[in-house]
Amino acid sequence: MTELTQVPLSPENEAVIKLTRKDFASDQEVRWCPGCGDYSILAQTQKTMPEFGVPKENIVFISGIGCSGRLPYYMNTYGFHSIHGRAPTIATGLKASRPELMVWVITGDGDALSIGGNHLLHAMRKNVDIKVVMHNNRIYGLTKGQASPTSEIGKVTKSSPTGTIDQPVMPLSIAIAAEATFVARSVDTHTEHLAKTFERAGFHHGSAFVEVLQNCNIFNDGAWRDFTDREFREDRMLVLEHGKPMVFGKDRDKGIRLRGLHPEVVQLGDGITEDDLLVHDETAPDPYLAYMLSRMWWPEYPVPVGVLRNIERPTHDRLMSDQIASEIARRGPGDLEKLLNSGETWVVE
Amino acid sequence: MTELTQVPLSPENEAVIKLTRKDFASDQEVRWCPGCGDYSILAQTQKTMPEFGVPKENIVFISGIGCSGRLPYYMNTYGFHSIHGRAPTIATGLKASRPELMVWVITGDGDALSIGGNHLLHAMRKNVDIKVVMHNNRIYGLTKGQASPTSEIGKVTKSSPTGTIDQPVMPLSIAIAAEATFVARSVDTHTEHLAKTFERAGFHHGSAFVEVLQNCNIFNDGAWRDFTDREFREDRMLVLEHGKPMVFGKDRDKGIRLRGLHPEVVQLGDGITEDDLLVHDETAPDPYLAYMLSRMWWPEYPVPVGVLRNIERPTHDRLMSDQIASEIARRGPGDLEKLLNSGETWVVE
Amino acid sequence: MTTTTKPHELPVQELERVTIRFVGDSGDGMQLTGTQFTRTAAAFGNDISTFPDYPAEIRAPAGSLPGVSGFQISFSSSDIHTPGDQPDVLVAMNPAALKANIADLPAGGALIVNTDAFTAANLAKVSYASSPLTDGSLSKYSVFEIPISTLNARALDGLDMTTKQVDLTKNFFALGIMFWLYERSMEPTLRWIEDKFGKRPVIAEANRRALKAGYAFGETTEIFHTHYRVPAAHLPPGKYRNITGNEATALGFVAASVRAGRPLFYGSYPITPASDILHQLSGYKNFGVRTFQAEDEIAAMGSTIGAAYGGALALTGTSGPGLALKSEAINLAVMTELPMVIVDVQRAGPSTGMPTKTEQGDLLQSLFGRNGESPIPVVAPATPADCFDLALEASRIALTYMTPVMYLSDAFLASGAEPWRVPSVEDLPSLRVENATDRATFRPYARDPETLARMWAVPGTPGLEHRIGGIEKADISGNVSYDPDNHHRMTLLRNAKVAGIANDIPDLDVYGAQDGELLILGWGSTYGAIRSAVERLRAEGQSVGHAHVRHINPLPRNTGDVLRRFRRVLVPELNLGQLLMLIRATYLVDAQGYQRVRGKPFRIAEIHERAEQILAGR
Amino acid sequence: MTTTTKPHELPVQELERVTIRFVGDSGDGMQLTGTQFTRTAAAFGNDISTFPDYPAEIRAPAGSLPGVSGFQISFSSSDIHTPGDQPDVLVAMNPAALKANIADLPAGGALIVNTDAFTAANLAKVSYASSPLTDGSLSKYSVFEIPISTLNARALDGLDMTTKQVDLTKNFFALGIMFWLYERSMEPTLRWIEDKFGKRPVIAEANRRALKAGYAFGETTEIFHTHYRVPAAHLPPGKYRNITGNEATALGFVAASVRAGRPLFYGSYPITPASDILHQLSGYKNFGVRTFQAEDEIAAMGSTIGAAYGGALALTGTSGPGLALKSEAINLAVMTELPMVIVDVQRAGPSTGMPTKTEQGDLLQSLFGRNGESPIPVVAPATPADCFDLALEASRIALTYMTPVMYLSDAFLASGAEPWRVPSVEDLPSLRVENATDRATFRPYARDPETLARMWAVPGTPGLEHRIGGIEKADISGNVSYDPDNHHRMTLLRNAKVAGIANDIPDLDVYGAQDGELLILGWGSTYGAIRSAVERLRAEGQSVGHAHVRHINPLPRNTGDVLRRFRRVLVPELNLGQLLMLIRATYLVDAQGYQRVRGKPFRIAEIHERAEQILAGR
Ligand SMILES: Cc1ncc(C[n+]2csc(CCOP(=O)(O)OP(=O)(O)O)c2C)c(N)n1
Ligand SMILES: Cc1ncc(C[n+]2csc(CCOP(=O)(O)OP(=O)(O)O)c2C)c(N)n1
Ligand code: SF4
Ligand code: SF4
Ligand SMILES: [Mg+2]
Ligand SMILES: [Mg+2]
Repeated sequence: MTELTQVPLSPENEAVIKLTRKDFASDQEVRWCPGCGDYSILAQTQKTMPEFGVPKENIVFISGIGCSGRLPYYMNTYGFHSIHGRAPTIATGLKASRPELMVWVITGDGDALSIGGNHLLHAMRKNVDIKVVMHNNRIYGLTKGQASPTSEIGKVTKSSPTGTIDQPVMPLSIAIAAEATFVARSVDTHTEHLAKTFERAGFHHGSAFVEVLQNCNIFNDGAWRDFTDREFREDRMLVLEHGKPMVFGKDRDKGIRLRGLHPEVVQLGDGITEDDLLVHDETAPDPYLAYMLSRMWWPEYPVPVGVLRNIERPTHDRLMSDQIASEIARRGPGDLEKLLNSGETWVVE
Repeated sequence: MTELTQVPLSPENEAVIKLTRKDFASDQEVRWCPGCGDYSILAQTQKTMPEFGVPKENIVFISGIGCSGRLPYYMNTYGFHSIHGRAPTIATGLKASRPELMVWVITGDGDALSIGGNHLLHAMRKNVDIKVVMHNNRIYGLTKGQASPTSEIGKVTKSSPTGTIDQPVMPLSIAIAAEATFVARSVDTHTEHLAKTFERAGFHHGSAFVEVLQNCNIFNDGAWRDFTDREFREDRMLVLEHGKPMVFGKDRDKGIRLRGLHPEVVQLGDGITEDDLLVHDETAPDPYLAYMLSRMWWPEYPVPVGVLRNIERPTHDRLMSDQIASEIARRGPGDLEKLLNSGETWVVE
Repeated sequence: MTTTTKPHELPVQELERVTIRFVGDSGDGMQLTGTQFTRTAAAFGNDISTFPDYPAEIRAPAGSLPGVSGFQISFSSSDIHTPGDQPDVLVAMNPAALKANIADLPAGGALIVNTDAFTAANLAKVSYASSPLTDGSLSKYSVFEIPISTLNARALDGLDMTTKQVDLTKNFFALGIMFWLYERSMEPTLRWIEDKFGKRPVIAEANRRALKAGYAFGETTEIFHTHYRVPAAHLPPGKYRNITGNEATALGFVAASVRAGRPLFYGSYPITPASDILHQLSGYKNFGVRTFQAEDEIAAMGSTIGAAYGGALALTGTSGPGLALKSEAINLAVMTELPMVIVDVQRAGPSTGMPTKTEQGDLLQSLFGRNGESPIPVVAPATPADCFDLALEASRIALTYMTPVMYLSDAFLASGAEPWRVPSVEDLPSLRVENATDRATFRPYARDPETLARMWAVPGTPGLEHRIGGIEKADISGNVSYDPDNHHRMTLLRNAKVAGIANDIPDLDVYGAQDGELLILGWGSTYGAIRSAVERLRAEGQSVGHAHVRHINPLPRNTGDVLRRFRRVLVPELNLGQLLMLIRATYLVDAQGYQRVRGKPFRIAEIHERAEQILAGR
Repeated sequence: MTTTTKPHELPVQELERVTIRFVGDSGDGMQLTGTQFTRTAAAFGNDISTFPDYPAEIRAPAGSLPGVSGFQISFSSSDIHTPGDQPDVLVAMNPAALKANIADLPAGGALIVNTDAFTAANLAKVSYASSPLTDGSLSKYSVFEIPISTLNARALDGLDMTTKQVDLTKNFFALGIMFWLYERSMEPTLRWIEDKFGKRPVIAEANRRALKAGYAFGETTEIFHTHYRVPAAHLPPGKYRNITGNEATALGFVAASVRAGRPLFYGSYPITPASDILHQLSGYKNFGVRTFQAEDEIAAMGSTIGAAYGGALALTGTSGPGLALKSEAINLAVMTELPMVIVDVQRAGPSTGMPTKTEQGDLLQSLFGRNGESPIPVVAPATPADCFDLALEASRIALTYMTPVMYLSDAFLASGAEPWRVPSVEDLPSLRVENATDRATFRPYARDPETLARMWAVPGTPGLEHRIGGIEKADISGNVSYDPDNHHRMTLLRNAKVAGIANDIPDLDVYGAQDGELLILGWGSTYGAIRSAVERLRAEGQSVGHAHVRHINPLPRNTGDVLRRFRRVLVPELNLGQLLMLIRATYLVDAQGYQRVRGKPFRIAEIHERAEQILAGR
């Protein structure tokens, strides 16, 4: 609770702590394709909400347009299904004027990084206290299968019959360069890890950006299969843990070692021990480690999941409120009569 | 010349090589405030143009809105003074349909990073073959002095009488995270370095992003003075040279050494030699060094100038042209009659 | 309507026009079924008009209402203009499909249902308390209950297929029934099966069997007491193909690019219902077409301006919300007077609205959705095939007058289809225009005295280096100018240039009565419904005319005269009266509107009825 | 106009109204000079109207034409409405200023020039072949040649200042001359100098000396043969302050926030001429005002929607190009029916146009610049002071009807100034509205039967959790709906809600003739010029009335009646006839337009002349 002290205890707050996942499910019929990764993301979102001890009327989900954008309809909280790419701007205005609310932004790879890229960047750098969950399926789902900014180069889609020619962006690299204070990655099918990641994001003060690798089984089935599948995910993904050396593999026998400014995969044993490995530090003031992790990718590297970066910086709404408070302290609360009569005045009898 | 083979030799091309700076000055009266850093940027731009051996009719300058946006009027080439933030999109469409042209984009810190941030990002990741020159004066000049995305936090401006509350962005970090293939920084008053930097950018294949630290003597005078002033710039700026150790200082007696993932400033001598220093590699496939340099800032570090990153990747227009060529090779040049009559047809007598 | 007798017993009824709607679950292949029937009817020589009805969701849960997918085809022995108001025959593959569509079936209409799908579970999914098949609620229709799944499964017996695979072919069983019912040959579809599944013999065989079994079922069982014949129509001779509006739009601009001798550039951001134009054009790379999927609509517009500046035939396409985003950049195109076409495939608004549904809500946005005085020519195709002609016309206006041009299609035209008589290339207009090259005479804003178009000097032209942009330009020189009189003059010039196009477009012609009681004035996709209604009214002896504007800005020169020749003017629109406002303001004619904003095209009957009321002075 | 004699010799002429224009280089402090004269005239009791004329460039080269800065003040003993068509007196500090302004000075007008600035170099800068002071080109004016720089320097002799600093005070010398010429006390300015430069005694002394020297110069020299008196005006009693439109707008919304009991949120992106509203509001943090400088106009609009959703009094402000960018997001506000105000300080378009110049080109964009049917109320202040009242009115409409409201100011109102009678807070309307709180009765799209406003349930309200968005909403429940009839109903409801506001606004009242020959109908900043012209026509005995709409959507209920009471209707606009189109379409009245698109306000004489022509049947 202390993490979210600015949330006023609402009348039924004693009840709040006892809220369960079901309390966060709305009466709306869920409308994603059977098998869509969004179901799991929704489930973990609903499961995580009670953890924050925030009354559900103080939680708001704001989405853009895309399949992912439907999520707010299914949350029994306040919800706003806005327009394509603009959810962060609405969230910013809401949070700026209602700091006590907990605001989540639900977006897709196209919504967040194509049309909405600039808004995301500015919300992050301003450390607007919103939790952004990006459903990354490397495709435009709702519009039935065009390339997205995360689609791999050469991908054949409806809009690129001969393959895309565009270098994809790394969402987490962008978030880090945008000065985000919390940056993490998880996977739709890794439910416990996903829930844990949402929880971490929710408790963070300031902008949190969570990339969820999501499967669109209709237009981009198996986009992440190569490294997320149960059978080989331990060998192809790196689960980050703060303060722990970067070990991975079914048999925990592989690790990441730094050579100069180049991370390399090493086999533990014969001479190489965990002490030789990079130790994860999500709170490092320098963003260099986080940036490095944001670019490690299968097959050259295991794909990192978990919290890459987690630092503290005053939030946008807090700074705004502080300025107002200090102005009131300095000049006294605004007096309209005085204001209207300020400046040069003269009287006509 | 080989660098720009796609430029067709125009009729008077023999003349071209003999073009001088004056050939690139238009008849328009220059209209910046006396003392503005933009004068020097214009001068170096005009001075550099002849170097490329490109006929001036094959050069296009496209700008957004801002004081910087006036530059195209003063270039005796084709020019387009477009709208706020959108110059990269116009340049992309032009370059995609006219690959043989050399296209420059002139922009400001607000034009490029505030309203235009997303377009810049996508032009870079697509490696559109345009040369972007951003006049960074850390302020909105044309609109008479509001905070820009590069304004330091706490800055008092017309729109922030009690100081801005927004964390500024590092333009070069953004460019690198946006997968730019050429990233550099220079200073309006360091004329030789500025000219050299423009030259390097012009000869690069693909997106080039050049941040020019520019002084707005009316609304943000001396924004960069602390480290760009003649008297102490050698001690406070790091001039990057490919393949050379990172040495700086009036007496070339200081350097940058890597400790783990942390760059540190060291004093050369007693035990520490140039061999201990980071060696600059602008062509490193990993962007880690470039990213690190993009974040080094006075007073903690000397401010790096020069080329941070310079890698090769096929350009957007080249890939587009190649796809068209191979489609023509595969299916033969389009036959309209055939196309209209394709699909299921039937005849009515 | 005559009745003859066929070799085998059943009587044959001859009909002028039949409308069939196939409805089922998204997974039931209704679109394919409809398309196959369409191909067959077209090849046979009927006039046809079709309209698919996709679910808004990508894949709604099986058996749910949102998951219902439909395809309506109207085929006729005479010239028709719409897919039909109501189906004569409804083929429903499951309870959801029945529930969603039954209201549209007129009393006495034929209803063919797949009884196998009417399980308790499926009925529950759409909260049918009792089965409509048994509770008498369908009594006013002639219902044909057929266990299609079972019969189909039996027909495929012995094939090495999963039950799921088998079930996927039942739509062809239903198709077979319809082929028999309307005396259609199975040949075209059998050929299609061969082409499509040739390499997968089992699947091919399964579909063949399903189709034939359905046909045989019609022939052998007693349940149909008659079957029907719709003779070939008397279409103008020529080679035909069936085409949707989006296809015709894409083809039209490729044709324009060939006839203009300029490569086509298409900068766009995906949006329903315009995306298919991007998909289509990206397949024409061997025509030198350059498609660019931008990061958003603003970038799409910017890239289009850049391509136009470079001398390409520049095109962008979007739908309402995207057009709103483009508006600032469109204004740059107006100020720089560069030629390009902006395609808006209108959908139901405001805001996200109903993305898959049709509307005519963007006319005023097209005309006025920009700051300052910003005149832009607007054209609007009237039918799917007309999209081709107007693509050429929009390109002609853009290139001749150096101006952005708005091209207003809509969701109904986009996916609606009709037969298109394929033109031969040399009959298409030439769209060649010259770039400026002469240093001596070139001035960036000097104008052609005829068209008022400024010169087009593209980068790369030696000696014509110049600067353009969004700040007001000095007349002739094109330099930046804050001179008050210059701004006034340029504002009037930009306006006069667009207004002058009126001298270069055909007069508005009137179908039916040339003067008299009532003129029905329409624009865009309402053409079919209005024309059909007017045909009906004419047949009833009413003094009614139909005029349809394809050029909306400027309007044809004779528009005022036409309006004044009639006592009353009715303007039906799928909005709240946008053309109506222009007409009233321009001609001070007391035209009245008829407005439906339901995300659906007009029904012929709606317009017919409204017109009758007006004629009756109600 | 009487002539008396003052204690010292010179005759005094009494005038009803005088218009002075101070012009010089950007660096010459003309704005300050004008403001000081304004304060003095206002304090004395004249009615005043002022308008500054800044250069488009930030700092154009000294002595260049683009660098010329001007300030015009009209002061009068009677009620005036504009800064005057033409100056009676032109004070020109350098050749550039003379060249840029002389054309506006009527023959016989007084011209005061600083001869010291007429050096060969300065003359060359603006390509004067010969000096206008010597070549006789100024013969038709009464010219007063004064070596202001020299005289001023002499007056400051002995002060420890650089020559540059000394020269910077010459504007006060000129001001001193004008004070003497118009019998004004130097007190207010001397006090101002004390306040401003108290801490820098030398500078203070310099300015005092400059001012007094100028005054003394007038008194002692022979060059002026008379001086003038403009008696105090008879303004309604009360406390006054001089205010610009942007100031009044900012104050008005702060007042609205106080009267609504809701914090003011202002989300904006800087743009000329709207930026000052952002600057001003960011200084009112102690009123709880939250200003947010967004990354662009779309984000500004989004943040405003977010703030409105949260229950604040939400406001955004921009100019034409920015409004175009906001249009898609504004539509989201229309669909979600959230209350907010969108301020558009119009400037000359299209595109970037002439950013510092005025125009009325965004009316149709405000009404129609969005996809689909998207009704929005539009209000437009008529004078700088009126900006305050309409800020409250716009807020009232937004909060009462749960709708975004467009507020159309322009560049002329924004920086134009006039005396404003300061209202007392309790006389301001209360704007309190209740948020929804009752779980039992709350339905997201249930409407107040009176206003048709939906309920406003803000996040944080227990039990009212609900979802809104841009997809069409089901009536009452607010759930997503693709139902055709629902969409039609909701479209009509949104429209009816806005149309219904007509029952809640004052009737349109007419100044002058209540019926008869000619009605001049205007909106926005043309008020002053129209009213003055009509006063003149009335004085000439013409049957002319003036009606000015401040609510443009919906229009006052009696608008049609008013229009029909006159034989002719003239609609002067700084565009190509935007209100005109609405009027003609709505009322089928053959109103005619009078259009000037010069980036400048109407001159009284222009309207007067046009009206005379019409009355003379020309
Ligand atoms: C202004 C605007 N442009 C385009 C669209 C069409 N559109 C809707 S969602 C979408 C992209 C969806 O992709 P993504 O954000 O990855 O979401 P997903 O459907 O994959 O979850 C697009 C282009 C729109 N709704 N609005
Ligand atoms: C759509 C739009 N919004 C706002 C503006 C106003 N505007 C013009 S330039 C500018 C910012 C200028 O800052 P910068 O890009 O740093 O250029 P500088 O003037 O400092 O060189 C703004 C906000 C505009 N012209 N168009
Ligand atoms: S299209 Fe893809 S992302 Fe969208 S609901 Fe279906 S499976 Fe999920
Ligand atoms: S305002 Fe600043 S940036 Fe603009 S021209 Fe003047 S000095 Fe240069
Ligand atoms: Mg996606
Ligand atoms: Mg700047």
